[in-house]
Amino acid sequence: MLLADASVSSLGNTLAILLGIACLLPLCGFLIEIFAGYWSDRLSKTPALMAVGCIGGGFACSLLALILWGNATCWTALKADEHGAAHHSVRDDSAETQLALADEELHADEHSSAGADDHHAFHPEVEHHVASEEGHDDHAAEGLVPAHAVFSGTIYRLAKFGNLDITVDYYIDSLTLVMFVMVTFIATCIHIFAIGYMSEELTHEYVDHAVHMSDGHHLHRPGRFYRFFAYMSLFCFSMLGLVYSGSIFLVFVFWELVGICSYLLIGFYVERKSANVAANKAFIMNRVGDFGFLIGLMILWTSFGTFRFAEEIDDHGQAHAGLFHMVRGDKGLMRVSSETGDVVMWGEHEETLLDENDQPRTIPYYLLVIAGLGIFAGCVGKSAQFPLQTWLPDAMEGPTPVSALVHSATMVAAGVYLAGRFFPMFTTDVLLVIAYTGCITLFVAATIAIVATDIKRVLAYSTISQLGYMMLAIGVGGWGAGLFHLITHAFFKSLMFLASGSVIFGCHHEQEMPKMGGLWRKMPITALTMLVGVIAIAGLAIPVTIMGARIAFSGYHSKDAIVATALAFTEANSMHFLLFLTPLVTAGITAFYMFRLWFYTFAGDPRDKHVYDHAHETPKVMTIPLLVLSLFAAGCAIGGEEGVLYRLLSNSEPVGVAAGRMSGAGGISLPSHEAIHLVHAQAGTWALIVAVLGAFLAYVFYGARWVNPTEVGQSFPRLYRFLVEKWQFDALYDAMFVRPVRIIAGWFVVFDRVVLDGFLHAAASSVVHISKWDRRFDESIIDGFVNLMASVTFGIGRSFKKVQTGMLRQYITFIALGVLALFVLMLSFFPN
Amino acid sequence: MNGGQVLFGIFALLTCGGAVAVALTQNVVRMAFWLIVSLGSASGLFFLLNADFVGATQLLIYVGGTVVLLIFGVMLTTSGPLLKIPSSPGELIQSAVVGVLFISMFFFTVWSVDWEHVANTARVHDSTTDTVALQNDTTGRPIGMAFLGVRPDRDLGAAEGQPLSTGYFLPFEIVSMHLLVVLIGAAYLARAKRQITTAESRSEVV
Amino acid sequence: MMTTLAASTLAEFMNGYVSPELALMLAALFHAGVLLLVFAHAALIFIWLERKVSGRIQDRLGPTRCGGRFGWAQGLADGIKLIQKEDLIPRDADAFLFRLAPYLACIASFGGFMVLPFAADWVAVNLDTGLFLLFAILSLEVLGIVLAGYSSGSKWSLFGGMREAAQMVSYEIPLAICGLIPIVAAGTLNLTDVGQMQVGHFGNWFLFHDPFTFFAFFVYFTVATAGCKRAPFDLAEAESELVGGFHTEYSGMRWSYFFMAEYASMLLVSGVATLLFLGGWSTGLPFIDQPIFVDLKSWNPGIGPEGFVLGSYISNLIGMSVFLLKSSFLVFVQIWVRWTFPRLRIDQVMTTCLKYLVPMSCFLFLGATMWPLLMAMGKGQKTTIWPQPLGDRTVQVHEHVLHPINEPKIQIADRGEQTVDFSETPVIAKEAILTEAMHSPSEQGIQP
Amino acid sequence: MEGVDLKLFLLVGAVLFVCGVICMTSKRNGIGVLIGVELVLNAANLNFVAFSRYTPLGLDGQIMALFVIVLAAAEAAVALAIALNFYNNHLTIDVDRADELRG
Repeated sequence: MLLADASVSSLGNTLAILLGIACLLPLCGFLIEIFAGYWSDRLSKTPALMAVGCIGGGFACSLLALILWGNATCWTALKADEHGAAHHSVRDDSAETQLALADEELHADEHSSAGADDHHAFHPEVEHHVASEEGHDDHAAEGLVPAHAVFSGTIYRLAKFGNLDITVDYYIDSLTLVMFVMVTFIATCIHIFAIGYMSEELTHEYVDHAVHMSDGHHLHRPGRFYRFFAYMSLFCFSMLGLVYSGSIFLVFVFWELVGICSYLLIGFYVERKSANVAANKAFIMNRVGDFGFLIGLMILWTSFGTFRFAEEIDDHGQAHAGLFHMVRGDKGLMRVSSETGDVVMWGEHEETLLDENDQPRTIPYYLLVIAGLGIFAGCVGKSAQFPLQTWLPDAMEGPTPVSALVHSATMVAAGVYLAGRFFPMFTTDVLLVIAYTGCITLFVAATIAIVATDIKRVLAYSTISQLGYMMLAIGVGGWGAGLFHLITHAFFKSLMFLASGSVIFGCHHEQEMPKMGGLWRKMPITALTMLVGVIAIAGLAIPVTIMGARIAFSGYHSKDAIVATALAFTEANSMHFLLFLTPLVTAGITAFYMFRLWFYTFAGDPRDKHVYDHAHETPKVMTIPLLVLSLFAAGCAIGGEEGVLYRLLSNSEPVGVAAGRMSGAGGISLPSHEAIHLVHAQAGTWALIVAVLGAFLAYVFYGARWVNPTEVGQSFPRLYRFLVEKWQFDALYDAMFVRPVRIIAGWFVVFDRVVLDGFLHAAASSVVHISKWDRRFDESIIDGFVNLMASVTFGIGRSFKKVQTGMLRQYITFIALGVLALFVLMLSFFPN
Repeated sequence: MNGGQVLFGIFALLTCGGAVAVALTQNVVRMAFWLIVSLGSASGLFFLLNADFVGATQLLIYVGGTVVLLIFGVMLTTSGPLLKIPSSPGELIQSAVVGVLFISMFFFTVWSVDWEHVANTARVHDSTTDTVALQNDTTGRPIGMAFLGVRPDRDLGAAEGQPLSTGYFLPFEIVSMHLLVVLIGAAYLARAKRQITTAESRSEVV
Repeated sequence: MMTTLAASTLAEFMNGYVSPELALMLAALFHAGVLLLVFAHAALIFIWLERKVSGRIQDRLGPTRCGGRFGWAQGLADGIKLIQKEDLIPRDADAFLFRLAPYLACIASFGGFMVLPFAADWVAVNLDTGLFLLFAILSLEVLGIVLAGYSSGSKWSLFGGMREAAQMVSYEIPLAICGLIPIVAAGTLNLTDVGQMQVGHFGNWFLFHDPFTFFAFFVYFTVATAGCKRAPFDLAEAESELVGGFHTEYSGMRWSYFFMAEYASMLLVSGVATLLFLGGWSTGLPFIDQPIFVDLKSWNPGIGPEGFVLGSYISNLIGMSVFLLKSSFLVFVQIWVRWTFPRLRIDQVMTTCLKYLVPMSCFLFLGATMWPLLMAMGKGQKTTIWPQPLGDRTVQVHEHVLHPINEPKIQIADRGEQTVDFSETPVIAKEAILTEAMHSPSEQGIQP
Repeated sequence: MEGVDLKLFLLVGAVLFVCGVICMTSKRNGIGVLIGVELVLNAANLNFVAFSRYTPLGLDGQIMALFVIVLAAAEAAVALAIALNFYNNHLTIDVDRADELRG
């Protein structure tokens, strides 16, 4: 909601400028790096430093924006109840965590009498929350900014064609701020890590061992250090712009920019065929999704006449409702006309929006469903959901920092982010589709990850699976849980990717896990940080509550929230019980394959002596980002749903989610926060048990090696093959799309050769025959005539050529005499 | 006999005399000198006609520019000092005949047309204030406006509902482009080149 | 043109005694005589000044004895000597042109004074195209030089003439462009108007109008120095290479004519610089300008013939002395420069002009034209189509150009935007706009 | 200007024109021919300006004269460049020598 209050608008302007700078800095970096880098020395590390500086500056700006926002709201966002003391002295993230801890302490003291399990004590807090919201309103009257305020506006109007208004808008709420801080922070870490990882490119002659030339040599090419960082900067710019933008059209623009950046970076080693193919695959798969996106855009434009999320104030000071408001109104309710079944749009002031004929403006329900599905199709492509998930594992062809960036903060996050941002526009039918899509994806990807041996591919499948979790959460109405998981996942997944990059770098580009083992002795920091990530993603926790919170890493909290939401959803809609069971089972699988990865890589005895002997710990420039990230992977979600992060996010939650009012047609009812909290402890316990089970199994198979996993695999050969073949998706797509096209193309070839070519040949030969006759006619009659004319003209010209004396002055005399003659003629014929 | 007539007499005499001297002189530099006299006096005539902008332009471009250019040309193309290329008497007589015929034609025309009638009947449009701007010596601003496409000299006193007159914006732009092209073209044509000896030029011609 | 001769007061004075035409003629002749005196005395005084200044710069005394103190009569003595000298004409010379060339050079630099106002009311011909005509006349000087060089029949002279022609033709371009820059700010070519605009506080001087005019003044002064073929640009008479350049073969009075022309045109270009940039006859101090140039004008004690206003006469006299003082200072700077800097080579002279001064002046001209736009944008006024989005522009073009009947709004952007609907109030609106466009700046008058 | 007739200006223009034509037809020097052209153009200018003063042609006559002056300057520049080339190729400026294309 855009408030006309002066302090709000000035804060909004400040935030818009700060975030705009954070967004544009990487673009400047990109421009300088790509143009200056080409001419400069290829041995210079300057591009990397510049890129780090740009994204670091972006991080500083984002952080400043967050702090300003917090100060303006008096950190009411973090205060769940009235006893939360106002902390104005927050300086940075770590201080924030401390603050959160302090909060937790107070909290625990307050409720220690309410029982050991904190979640039961949440009941009265809901009321507190409501009460404090009223208190917020009082604060707002005193000049404070409400924490749930949305700052939106227009920066520049690109074009206006009739009603079609193409503008550069921004839309800032706490989600935007958190995304900005998260993206810039992780990107900074990854950039720093990449300085070390990409240092091999700092050369005039890089030898690419993966490319074999026709003469048997490896490819030699100039290093492309600067280009890598330029692309990375562009990537960051695109992602930040996507988060920043306030209209679905602009989102689409940055959406495509993200796509092209991932294309460039996945295909960074252009000379490798596999990289080429992977880049193309990623790009084309995304286009499939974007097709749906475009359809959604068109429907939105024709039905709503605007692309903006938030209200727009036109030149006359008149406010026009944005997309979200039109569908949901102030209370988060979608009004469906009882007669026609159409959705009636809300106006700016809770009135019904009227069209030119003073009839209520409506959109048919099915169109809204199609629009939602279309937009979600875009998210499916970008976030690698079923059935477009196959590009993501192949994207491992890019350098590892790219994978880290793609998998945590930028590319795939964009899909989930958009699904979250666009949540108010989704009807329950669409949400159900989203939930099932996420459900299928998370299970499929997790099962494939069990048998994958490439260290990066395991991580890639785990990413797909976790994205499935997020989508599932959004689909079952757990808006906060899904985005919570998005943020925590970003931290631990970037950590794990960087750690795997460290392993790969340390093992001289060996990626196959069967050749590793026992590496913890060689690279302790990497092993340790990786373990942090593994525990975080597996969702392990100690089932004891200390000071009101479980001792657990970030993944536990977020996954817990998702499973709880799913459970609450299934309790309300019992026919969709799979939506709870699948994620629960998959939680175990996740723990299993992640620990499998760790044990395979770091524990036990080395399997390949050669690799082990040459392995070494990576330099500090790579390990320090690992350590920093591991801190955040462990602690960013501290406090769970009472913690800082979740509270920040929940301020952006669409109206009505908390009360479960999103229900619409279709008989699906979404759980309210209250309902979720009722089952929270139950779900958390289930998830923990399953995860511990998974981790223990992994120890049995790979840690202690009591059971030989290969034998297990051989005893189920068909299932094993099925999983190794990635559920045969590639084969399926081949059979479904590629082969039919080829067969049809073959028919067309035959048709071309026989019918079309035959006709053309016949036509050609007949033309040749006709033209032979024509030639004779031409040569005898037409040429004869022309030659005759020519010779006549030639003769005449020959006789007249003497007139051309070449004497300039004679010509002038002739002209003068000619004029005189004309004059005389005129006089004699027209005497008057 | 008033001041205007006296001045006209002086300027007209100088103009015609200069022109005749140009026609009669054989030395090119002297021809250029007489051309200066003639053109400069012509600009005096322009001033008499209240066309001060045209007169100044005439001085600046013709006398200050073109004639200097001509003298340059003379200096660059003279093979000896004070060179003369005399014409044959026959040619002189021939051109004299043409000249006499021409001037008789002009005299005939000028005398046979009723100019008062032309001035009164050939009005382009009904406007009594048409020449207001021309009579008080301020032609610079109206000419500038006309080049920009606005015609205060025509439209100020025009009747209501009459369409606005057109200016000369497009021709002005075209002429400026034309000048640029000429500048480049002339510089290209006149750039220093290898001098061809007489023998070479002969052989090339044949 | 007849009516604009500033001699009208004198002519009116004589009106009662002779016929009006004759009175006008006599007045014109009188004024021409006055100008001739200025012209001749400029040379006389500045030659003496040159000697003194060069002497002081070279740690000498310069002329000391002639005429008593400071050698003030040195120029006069020189003149007498030159008149006495024999008037030589070489055998190879083209005698006719040789004789005429010095007069041509003199006429050119003398003619420029015709439109140069010395004070608010003291100008021989008050033309609306004043500066334009001045530059036109100034460009004629080269003809005399070239003809002199050519007709002398000497290779030194010929080279001098050629160099002079090339140099002056080239330097005319930046000269004219730099002269146009304050004209862009002023909006009129009438030099009297330009001078009147700058009366008052010295912030009114066009030198301080905007950064571009400020730099344009220095470019103009450099170019003007070169245009007068003064050192360090005096290649036409470079005595170390060409003996005496175009005047090698001249002697006596004809020789001195060239010098009179040179010093007169120095005064002329300095006067133009004073008028265009340095505030003309204004002192730059409003508390002096206001009483002298505004209040005193209407003071009429009734002395002298009818129509003669004593206050106006005194005000103009003071104005003229201020003007001449400023111009003489610039001439002094030219002399100072001559005796300070070494002479350039001919290719350097041409390079300086064509490669540096022309682009610089073009840039300054461009900047001066853009300056009001920038100022307007700085003040937040709507100026151009720039901030409009693409679609709006398309729609506007569509509406205004393709279908002008629907919305007959025409914008004339001239000194502030005025949107006038021609269809509603055709005559009055058109009158207003066109009239304003016709006479905008010259009626601003004095703004102390 | 009272007392001077339009005819007189036209006659002066006629004299200029004829002198230009005579120049063009009689001078063997290429630059002489050019000078003749200038005279002819100037005669036209004089007529234009005279008409602009004495007839309702108004400013358009003066503007035409300006265009003529500008184009004449352009013409002179190009013609002189041609003359220089001619001189470079023939070592003379005599236009009668430029008869390579005679019939």
